[in-house]
Amino acid sequence: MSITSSELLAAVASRELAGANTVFAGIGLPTLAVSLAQLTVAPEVEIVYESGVCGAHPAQLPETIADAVLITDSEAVLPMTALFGYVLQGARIDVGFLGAAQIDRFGNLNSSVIGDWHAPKVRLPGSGGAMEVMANSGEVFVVMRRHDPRSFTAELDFCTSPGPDRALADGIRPRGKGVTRVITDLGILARDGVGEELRLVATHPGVTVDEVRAATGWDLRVDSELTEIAPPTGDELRMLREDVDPARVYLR
Amino acid sequence: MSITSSELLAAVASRELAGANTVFAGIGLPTLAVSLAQLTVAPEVEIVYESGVCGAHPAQLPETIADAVLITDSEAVLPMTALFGYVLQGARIDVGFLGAAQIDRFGNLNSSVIGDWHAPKVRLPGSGGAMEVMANSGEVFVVMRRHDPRSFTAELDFCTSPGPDRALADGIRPRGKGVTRVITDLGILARDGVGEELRLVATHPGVTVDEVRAATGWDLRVDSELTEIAPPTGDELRMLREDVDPARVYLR
Amino acid sequence: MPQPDKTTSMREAIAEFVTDGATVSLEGFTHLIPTAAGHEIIRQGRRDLTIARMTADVVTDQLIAGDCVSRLISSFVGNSTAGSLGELRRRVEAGALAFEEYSHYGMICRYLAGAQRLPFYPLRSYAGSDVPAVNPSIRKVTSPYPAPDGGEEQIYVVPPLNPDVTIVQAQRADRSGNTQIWGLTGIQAEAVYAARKAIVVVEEVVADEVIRSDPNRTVIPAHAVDAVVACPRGAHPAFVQGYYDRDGAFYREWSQISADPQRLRGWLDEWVRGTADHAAYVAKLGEERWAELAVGEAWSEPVNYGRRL
Amino acid sequence: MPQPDKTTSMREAIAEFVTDGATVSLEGFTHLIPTAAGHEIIRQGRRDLTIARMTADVVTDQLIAGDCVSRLISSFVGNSTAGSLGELRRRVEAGALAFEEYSHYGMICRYLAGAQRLPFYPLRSYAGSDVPAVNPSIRKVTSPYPAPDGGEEQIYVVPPLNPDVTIVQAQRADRSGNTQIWGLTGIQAEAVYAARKAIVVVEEVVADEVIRSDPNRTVIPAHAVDAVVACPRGAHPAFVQGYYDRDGAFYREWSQISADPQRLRGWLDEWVRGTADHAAYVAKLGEERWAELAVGEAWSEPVNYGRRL
Repeated sequence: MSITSSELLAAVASRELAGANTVFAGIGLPTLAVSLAQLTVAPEVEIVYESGVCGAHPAQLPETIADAVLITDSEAVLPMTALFGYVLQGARIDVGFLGAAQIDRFGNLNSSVIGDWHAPKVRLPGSGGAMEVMANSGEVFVVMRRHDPRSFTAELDFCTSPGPDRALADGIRPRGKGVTRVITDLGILARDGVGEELRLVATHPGVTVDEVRAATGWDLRVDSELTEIAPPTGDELRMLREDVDPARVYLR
Repeated sequence: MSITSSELLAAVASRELAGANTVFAGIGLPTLAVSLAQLTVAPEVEIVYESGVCGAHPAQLPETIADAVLITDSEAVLPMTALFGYVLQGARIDVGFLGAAQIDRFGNLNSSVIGDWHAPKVRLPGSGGAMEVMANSGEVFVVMRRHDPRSFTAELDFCTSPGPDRALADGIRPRGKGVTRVITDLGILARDGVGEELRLVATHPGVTVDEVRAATGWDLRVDSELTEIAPPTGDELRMLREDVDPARVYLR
Repeated sequence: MPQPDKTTSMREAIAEFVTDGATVSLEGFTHLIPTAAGHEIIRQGRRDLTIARMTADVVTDQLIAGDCVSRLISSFVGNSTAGSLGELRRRVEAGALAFEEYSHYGMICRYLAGAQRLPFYPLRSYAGSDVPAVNPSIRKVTSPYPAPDGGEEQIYVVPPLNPDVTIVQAQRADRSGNTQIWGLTGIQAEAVYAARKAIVVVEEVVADEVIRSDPNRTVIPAHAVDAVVACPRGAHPAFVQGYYDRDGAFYREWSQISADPQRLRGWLDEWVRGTADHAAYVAKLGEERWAELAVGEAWSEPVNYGRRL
Repeated sequence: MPQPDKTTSMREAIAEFVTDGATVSLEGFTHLIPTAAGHEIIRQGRRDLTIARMTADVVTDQLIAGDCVSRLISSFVGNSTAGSLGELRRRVEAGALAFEEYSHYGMICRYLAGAQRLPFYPLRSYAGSDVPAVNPSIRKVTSPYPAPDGGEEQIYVVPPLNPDVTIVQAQRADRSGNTQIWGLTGIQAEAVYAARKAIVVVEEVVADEVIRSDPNRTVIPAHAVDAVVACPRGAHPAFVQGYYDRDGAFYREWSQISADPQRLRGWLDEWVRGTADHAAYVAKLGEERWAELAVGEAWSEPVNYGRRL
């Protein structure tokens, strides 16, 4: 079986979770990555879901972050005030996973509108808890299936979820580093924290730097120690396919 | 059997509860009064306890506001954040019952210290939730067994739980009327709200106005329509003795 | 202490408590969405409502398409993971629906401020976001305490949200409104306490003894509830933990239905305006569909509350 | 996903997490008071602690008499309804114990701010009270929204409380710290989340399946807990819902014991320093006394969490 894009992204993302204790993740690629990390680099890492579920032991693969199968047999279901107030804002999350319609060079995210907010070309869902995940996690990983200049943009149409640089410019000291990893079908962009731009630090085998730069809407910097991403190992693939998502709900 | 002071005070206090829906009450005289009111003037009145218990159906008479018998068979046990935040501060309480070591002419209360706070002659328990009951109830009833000038004082040694007049002087708009009834072994003092002093509105049979004024540490005003309090009726006594507190735990 | 009986029909509850122009909070996070109540609002033709709902999803789209809504207060406007809300998007993109945008915690804090009668509630969101620029209700306060670095600290705040009426769905309640929820409890208690009036829609009205056997399970106490409506399967297509599962197919279908204004209107005419009440809607879905949504058993271990001997 | 095993002995938990000079929160409102943990702190001779406790009662008096405490943060300093705390009163009246006075909701809001990492928490208490004059931590903020009358609105705020360690008592937990409480749940969850470290002392460590059969009962999740200590009857003289009743006689006796400094010292030497651990204290109380505190049964009705078929 050839390696799917989901398998690739999940395997690569999972390796970045070494050392994390608590991860805030949505359903899909992020949960695949965390589940694989639990079997490999981070055996004790715990997923906390936006619905308030902690320590889920689902009998079936969940379809949403609030799926009934996540609740039954879980260790705790927190009230929403506790989840957002004590867990997220209380700085209990090491790594948050987010997606977005647009990302800029500092890892600021837009999930609200394409076009002008007051007369949008496309009205998107908005923040949900994304703003809180960005403001309160130790760091944020972004997984973007499609790496193109419309999504990786020099200027966001609207900033829904700001990273720490924008927070500081607004006079408020942020907790975390903001986006530190962006994992795409072309490679990995990274930054270490406040004041830094995203740099290309790794590419998938066969992807050139020029391809990534052409797919990025700003003048993308390239790390001096650019590496090639090791493709998913046999073990990683086996665990993803046999243990994590045997029904291939998200590995499609 | 002669009428005890507790029976007298409970019966008198119960009559004042006509029209109330939710009462915040401690164990002892206040609960006796509310229980009697449920049998007489306010059949649907509900007691909310500081412990968060709502709709208690205790199999035995409780000894504290947090007694295990209040919890078993109750309708709801609220988290403390909900009890103080949503119920009390949320203005869901019509009548709160409070006691105090000292009360002044505007119904401000001291339950913190006798003497100077920094080097107290007597350190008392402090506010507990009294400050919140005062600030957030529609009105407050105070039941004081002993009516004497040390407790009914022209100047509090310390104001723990301020009424609305002091709140306004502090630049903050109060919710409720503060203390509207003070029920003692001599009679009833009353005020209707902001800006008013407590007036003597009723005396127990055989008690003179001069006796009450002598027992009060300030120049007590007397209402123009001073009445005599009707002693507990036979029905009230029977219900108190047979239904509310048959073991005479609090009617002693 | 006779408990007041607050049970009533959905029709009467909506007629009494949801008036034209009212601010109506409908909460329930994926779980326990008060769909049946939303449908009854459409049937009764309410107009000019302000709807407050963290996750504005299918029922919100239906209320908007039913011409009930002039203003929306929300933190997520999407059809769960299944696609888009056609009518909501069309109207917002056309400037035909006023939209107050928040983040989830912003909404939660508005309910917290509302329930606690606070003038504002502080939160560590919005710093550097464009949302405050399009939502002037989101403001800043300077802390009266020094920041960790000794300097001045600022924080964003949101104002209280005090709906005219909050409607929530729950598993069960007694006749006086003591309401028990398990699984995701969401923001329902806060939304109820923040409101002037509250309607609780339940799968079952149960005997007092059931509620009183487990008072910690009561998320909303009777004193905060004005009407109790028994409405089995009232959350469809959302799920009710232990009662029925989420109708994923419906959510996916909704992206298609709502994409086409005419098809959407037809759907409302057939399924909402064309059904007399929620029982008729449930029957119209058919037992086969309900059988697919049936769930098995996973019972909680009882706990001992104890009794004085 | 192997769950980390955090079970340890009381001795080790106190030795590791309660250090001289630390700020220690001990919460539990009448119910579930962490008495056994307090006794172990006395046994280990900790000094210069700041104790945070809403209702500073018998265990606080004992800690003060044990010379463990230099500062107290509290909203009620009294022996429940049974009288006075002799040592606490003596020291406060002599100026020998620093005391930060709050109201109950002031304490709750300090924990709420601490748990939520907020610079302050607003509340509608303290207006016109003398407490802010003796507690400069209680300050005012001006709301950025107009008051109902259109004018400016001010409100008091309290600062966050972030204990170095919070210790709470509970009915049961699994080995990784998922902690279930029923009956009065108090402010325990907030006090734990506000703290840098948390010790949970439980009547029973139970199998994972027990906890997972009822996840809504988990008041404190494992990720917030650093140590789990099994310590049956650890709340005496307080009660544990469903396990044992309040020892009212002990509370009444305490007013006598603590009134006399010498008698109090003798009590500590005999009952705390003279017992090796809480099991010895429990044994010393004797089975007759425990039989008086035994409770009967009142089981909750189970609820169905459901299972996908």
